Amino acid sequence: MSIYRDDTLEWITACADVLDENSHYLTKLDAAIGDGDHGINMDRGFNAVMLKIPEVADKDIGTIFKTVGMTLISTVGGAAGPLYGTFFLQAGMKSTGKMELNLEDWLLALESAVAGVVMRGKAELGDKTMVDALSPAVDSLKHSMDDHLSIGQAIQLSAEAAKQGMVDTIPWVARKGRASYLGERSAGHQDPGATSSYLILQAAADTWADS
Amino acid sequence: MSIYRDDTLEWITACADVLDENSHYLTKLDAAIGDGDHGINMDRGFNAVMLKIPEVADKDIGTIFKTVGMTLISTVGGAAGPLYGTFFLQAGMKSTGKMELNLEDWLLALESAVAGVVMRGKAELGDKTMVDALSPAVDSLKHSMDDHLSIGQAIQLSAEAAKQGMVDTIPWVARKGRASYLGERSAGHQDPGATSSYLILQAAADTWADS
Amino acid sequence: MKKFINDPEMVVVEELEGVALAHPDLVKVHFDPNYVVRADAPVQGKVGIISGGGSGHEPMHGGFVGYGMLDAACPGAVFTSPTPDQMLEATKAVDGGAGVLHIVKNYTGDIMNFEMAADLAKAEGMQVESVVIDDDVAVQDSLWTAGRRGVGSTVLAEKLCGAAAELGRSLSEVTDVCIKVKNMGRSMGMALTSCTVPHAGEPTFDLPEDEMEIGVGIHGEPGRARLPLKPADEIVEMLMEPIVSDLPYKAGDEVLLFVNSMGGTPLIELYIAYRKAYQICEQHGIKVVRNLIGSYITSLEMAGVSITLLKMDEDMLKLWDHPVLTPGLRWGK
Amino acid sequence: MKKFINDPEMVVVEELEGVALAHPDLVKVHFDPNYVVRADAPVQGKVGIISGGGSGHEPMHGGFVGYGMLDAACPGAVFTSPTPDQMLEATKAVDGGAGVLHIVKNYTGDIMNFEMAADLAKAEGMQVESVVIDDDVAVQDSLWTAGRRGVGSTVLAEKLCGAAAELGRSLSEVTDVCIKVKNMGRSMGMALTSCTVPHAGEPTFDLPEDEMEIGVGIHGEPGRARLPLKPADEIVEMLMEPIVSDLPYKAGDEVLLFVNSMGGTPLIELYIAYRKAYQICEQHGIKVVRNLIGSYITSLEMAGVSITLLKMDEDMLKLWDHPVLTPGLRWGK
Ligand SMILES: Nc1ncnc2c1ncn2[C@@H]1O[C@H](COP(=O)(O)OP(=O)(O)O)[C@@H](O)[C@H]1O
Ligand SMILES: Nc1ncnc2c1ncn2[C@@H]1O[C@H](COP(=O)(O)OP(=O)(O)O)[C@@H](O)[C@H]1O
Ligand SMILES: [Mg+2]
Ligand SMILES: [Mg+2]
Ligand SMILES: [Mg+2]
Ligand SMILES: [Mg+2]
Repeated sequence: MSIYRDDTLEWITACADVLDENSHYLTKLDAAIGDGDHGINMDRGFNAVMLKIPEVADKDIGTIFKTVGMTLISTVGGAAGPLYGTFFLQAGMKSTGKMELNLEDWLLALESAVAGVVMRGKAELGDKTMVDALSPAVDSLKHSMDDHLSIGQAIQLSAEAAKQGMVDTIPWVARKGRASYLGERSAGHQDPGATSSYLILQAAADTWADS
Repeated sequence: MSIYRDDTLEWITACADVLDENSHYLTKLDAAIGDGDHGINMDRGFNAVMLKIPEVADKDIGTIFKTVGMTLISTVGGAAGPLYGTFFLQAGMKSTGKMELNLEDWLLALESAVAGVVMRGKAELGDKTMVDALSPAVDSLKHSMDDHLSIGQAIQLSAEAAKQGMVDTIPWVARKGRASYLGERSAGHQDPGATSSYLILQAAADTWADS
Repeated sequence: MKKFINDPEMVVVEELEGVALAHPDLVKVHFDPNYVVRADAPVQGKVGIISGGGSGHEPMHGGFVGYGMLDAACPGAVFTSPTPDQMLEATKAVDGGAGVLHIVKNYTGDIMNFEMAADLAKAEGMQVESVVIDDDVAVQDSLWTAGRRGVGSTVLAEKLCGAAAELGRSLSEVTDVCIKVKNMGRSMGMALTSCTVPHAGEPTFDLPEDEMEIGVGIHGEPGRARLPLKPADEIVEMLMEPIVSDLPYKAGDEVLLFVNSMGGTPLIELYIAYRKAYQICEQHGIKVVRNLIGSYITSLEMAGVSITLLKMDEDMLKLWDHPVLTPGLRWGK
Repeated sequence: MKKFINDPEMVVVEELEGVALAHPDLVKVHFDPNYVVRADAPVQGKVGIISGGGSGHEPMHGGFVGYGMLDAACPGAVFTSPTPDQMLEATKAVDGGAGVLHIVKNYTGDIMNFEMAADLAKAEGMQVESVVIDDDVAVQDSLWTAGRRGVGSTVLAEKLCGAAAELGRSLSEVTDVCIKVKNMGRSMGMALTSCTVPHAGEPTFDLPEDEMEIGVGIHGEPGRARLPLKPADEIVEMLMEPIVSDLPYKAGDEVLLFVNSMGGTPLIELYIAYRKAYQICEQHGIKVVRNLIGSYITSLEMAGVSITLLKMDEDMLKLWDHPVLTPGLRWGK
């Protein structure tokens, strides 16, 4: 089973939808420990992506992901822009020329995407950032590979791992990003970036459930 | 029967008290159709007067009234400062050298005081200003003179006339002072200056009831 | 009431103390009676220019004392015109032998207090002229009322007259400049929120979340009408229409466009207002040749905007461009 | 939400349109990508200076573009750092052959976006230096966190670096000036009210009538502590103590004292704050040799105050006094 080019387009559309629906929620999370714009930022970025996507819809998956990345970089701004931009750029690099991805391809793409986020933002696990949702998702995928699960199952499990990672951020004290200015006062709040990361990975799981 | 020097000092003290008590009320009236400071202005002025009065407490009534007037002029500001300042200055002029006032003296003093206010502010009856309380008080005093009433009675009647004048201002459209900027919207509100004028004259009536 | 103050009673005095500490190179602050005066006053042979009014409109007037603008400013209590002794002392302090101009905003209190001061100064042998600024088109003008309020044009009058005096013009010439501003300037303002007089402790008026006050005064006086809150462009239209049609400003006129914050409205919103006001001028063929954008004549922390148009001629342009060096307005020096 | 705007989506673009209409003599505004650039850019042979950040802090940074300060400013969405393409295009537009300095405020987003832009510009053969300003003592500094926020010192760095560039100094010399400001400046702010991001439509935080937020960030980030509202003098003490003890500033030091409004706090209150801050400096034997008082780095309409101290040396004094001609800061020209 594979993720085909059109599946990735569907996923991007699902991301745009879910971020639009959750824009207010993400913004509220960000208002608590940041500056109250994360939902707005992601929504603006994925709106721009949706306008850009038709231009590359007939290209390979690498081009599609890279276009998403470039668009996010030039429209989101803030911390999330370079991070999610790098995420999709790196995923795109690993998918260059591909018209479909098997589970290993997707693992390599996601691994590279998350490594890009870590390189760009220098956050470690436990810093209360999107990395805390993204990293467990990669680990989960690796295990699923070892366990020979289907893509659909594997991606659902990786989304669940992201969700757990997101929830884990709640009690933590932030050490990166705007929330770190709060010190102890950041504890007790869920990280908005970890939340958007979970939403994006859950959108993949929902879209590719039958892959 | 006469108003003695100490009676005038008592009246000034009563004015200070009543304006202090009604400071908030006057300010609320002024907020509705002006700029919300009339009570504060009058209170500031009469506080200064109370500090100044001891210096002239052994002088004649003219000096006392003139000192009140000068103090109000240099501490009240706004519209009320020059107007009430002139009021007491003019009353003082007519009382120069006097240690007591009979009803005719008081009438002449008040008449001159109110004429001073009219000269300074150029308001006519019905313009919705302090003149609408002050003028009827003078007229009432004149009638009381003709009717040979006691000072106490006459002054009580003149305060009642002032009160009626004050109440009359409610439906009127202001044509002078800050309230005039409101045009039709000034109708339905009692004029703050007419109210302070009534309070001052009522303080005289209360203080001099037995004169 | 949420204010960055100590004691409401002390607001004006403490502010003046701050001004004195901040700008000793430009101004001296005299207490009791209170006035702010140029550090180098009196400037011999120069016409002295004085204004004053209630406090709460900062930087007007104290912030405009210095080279090329005011020689002295007399601050009253918050929103309360100052007393004649302040203007009298200030007049004496700036009289350099060429006479003194009083720039007065048209409020009954300001008029009467300045009038008394001018009478006293004249009695002491000084030459004093007074011009009353009454540019607020929100208020119906009539011989039978107190007339229009003085608002934004006052700032512009202070700048132009200050330059004229600096150029060595005579008292009557400087007075003529002031009269020209009085005649050629029109303003109107609006509020999104009320201000709170420190001493009063509560907002001067209540304005629901979805309403605005059009034609508000700089002391929070109610305006022409209370209306549902509108987008910025529509509000600017509501302010510009009465202004433009009043003088009226006509195609071919050259104007200074002054977009002012009432205190609580930030610069980002002022530029949105400026944009629309400029476009409306363009539609009328009115040419914006100079501008001023910022918090210059405020009403404490009130959120809102006022717009002033001043029709300019060549001399006024020259006076506007003349250097000015005050705490609140500064260029060329 | 009560704002003088049209569509929340259009706030930044319409503001920039207003800036373009208001100051064509000083700046050009480029749209898509958005940046404000000196009308005469690139100035050949001069180091170019660029800053940028989220909108909502006006006049910073767009208001500081012009002679003697910034060559270009990149405004992001409200409170959101701009994107690399803006900085890249602006860098190209101001590069006069002597290299370009990026003055970056220490926020993760600003850092990353500027970093990407600098990488791209260098890849295109341009010489780019970056200095990160992180002067907010409200935030605990540590290698393990994002570090301190960049606030008030940024304005001062832009002024001093702008003058240095104007004087013909090299990129490394101008960079050194910026590093000196970074090292010698400390700030802290507080809020009386929240701001409202136009797009969000509701206040970023709730602050009861009788409380204040000490150490608030310029994006309405919560601060060190939420405390009962205090008189101004006590608040100034709470801000000054961490500032003075951090560098620390010592007896005999000469400083620039910068008292800034967060947007909604009027000038009259700033002078009350200045007065107390000055007195505290005096108590410590610190000499205030220059000052800046006004709304220069704001948080939309937030009411509140921030204070910045910058230790000055002779060269910095000279650079501060150098003429500047921008929409937001102007003297000597
Ligand atoms: N250094 C970092 N590494 C990884 N993620 C980060 C880092 N800094 C911030 N983030 C993520 O970015 C999110 C905030 O994004 P957003 O609100 O859009 O940007 P900003 O903080 O600039 O307003 C945080 O919730 C966090 O998950
Ligand atoms: N021209 C005038 N003649 C007489 N009384 C006046 C005149 N103008 C204003 N007043 C009185 O002054 C009162 C307002 O006083 P106050 O609030 O102290 O001054 P201000 O209007 O300057 O704030 C009004 O209520 C009115 O009675
Ligand atoms: Mg954010
Ligand atoms: Mg009043
Ligand atoms: Mg008043
Ligand atoms: Mg942000």
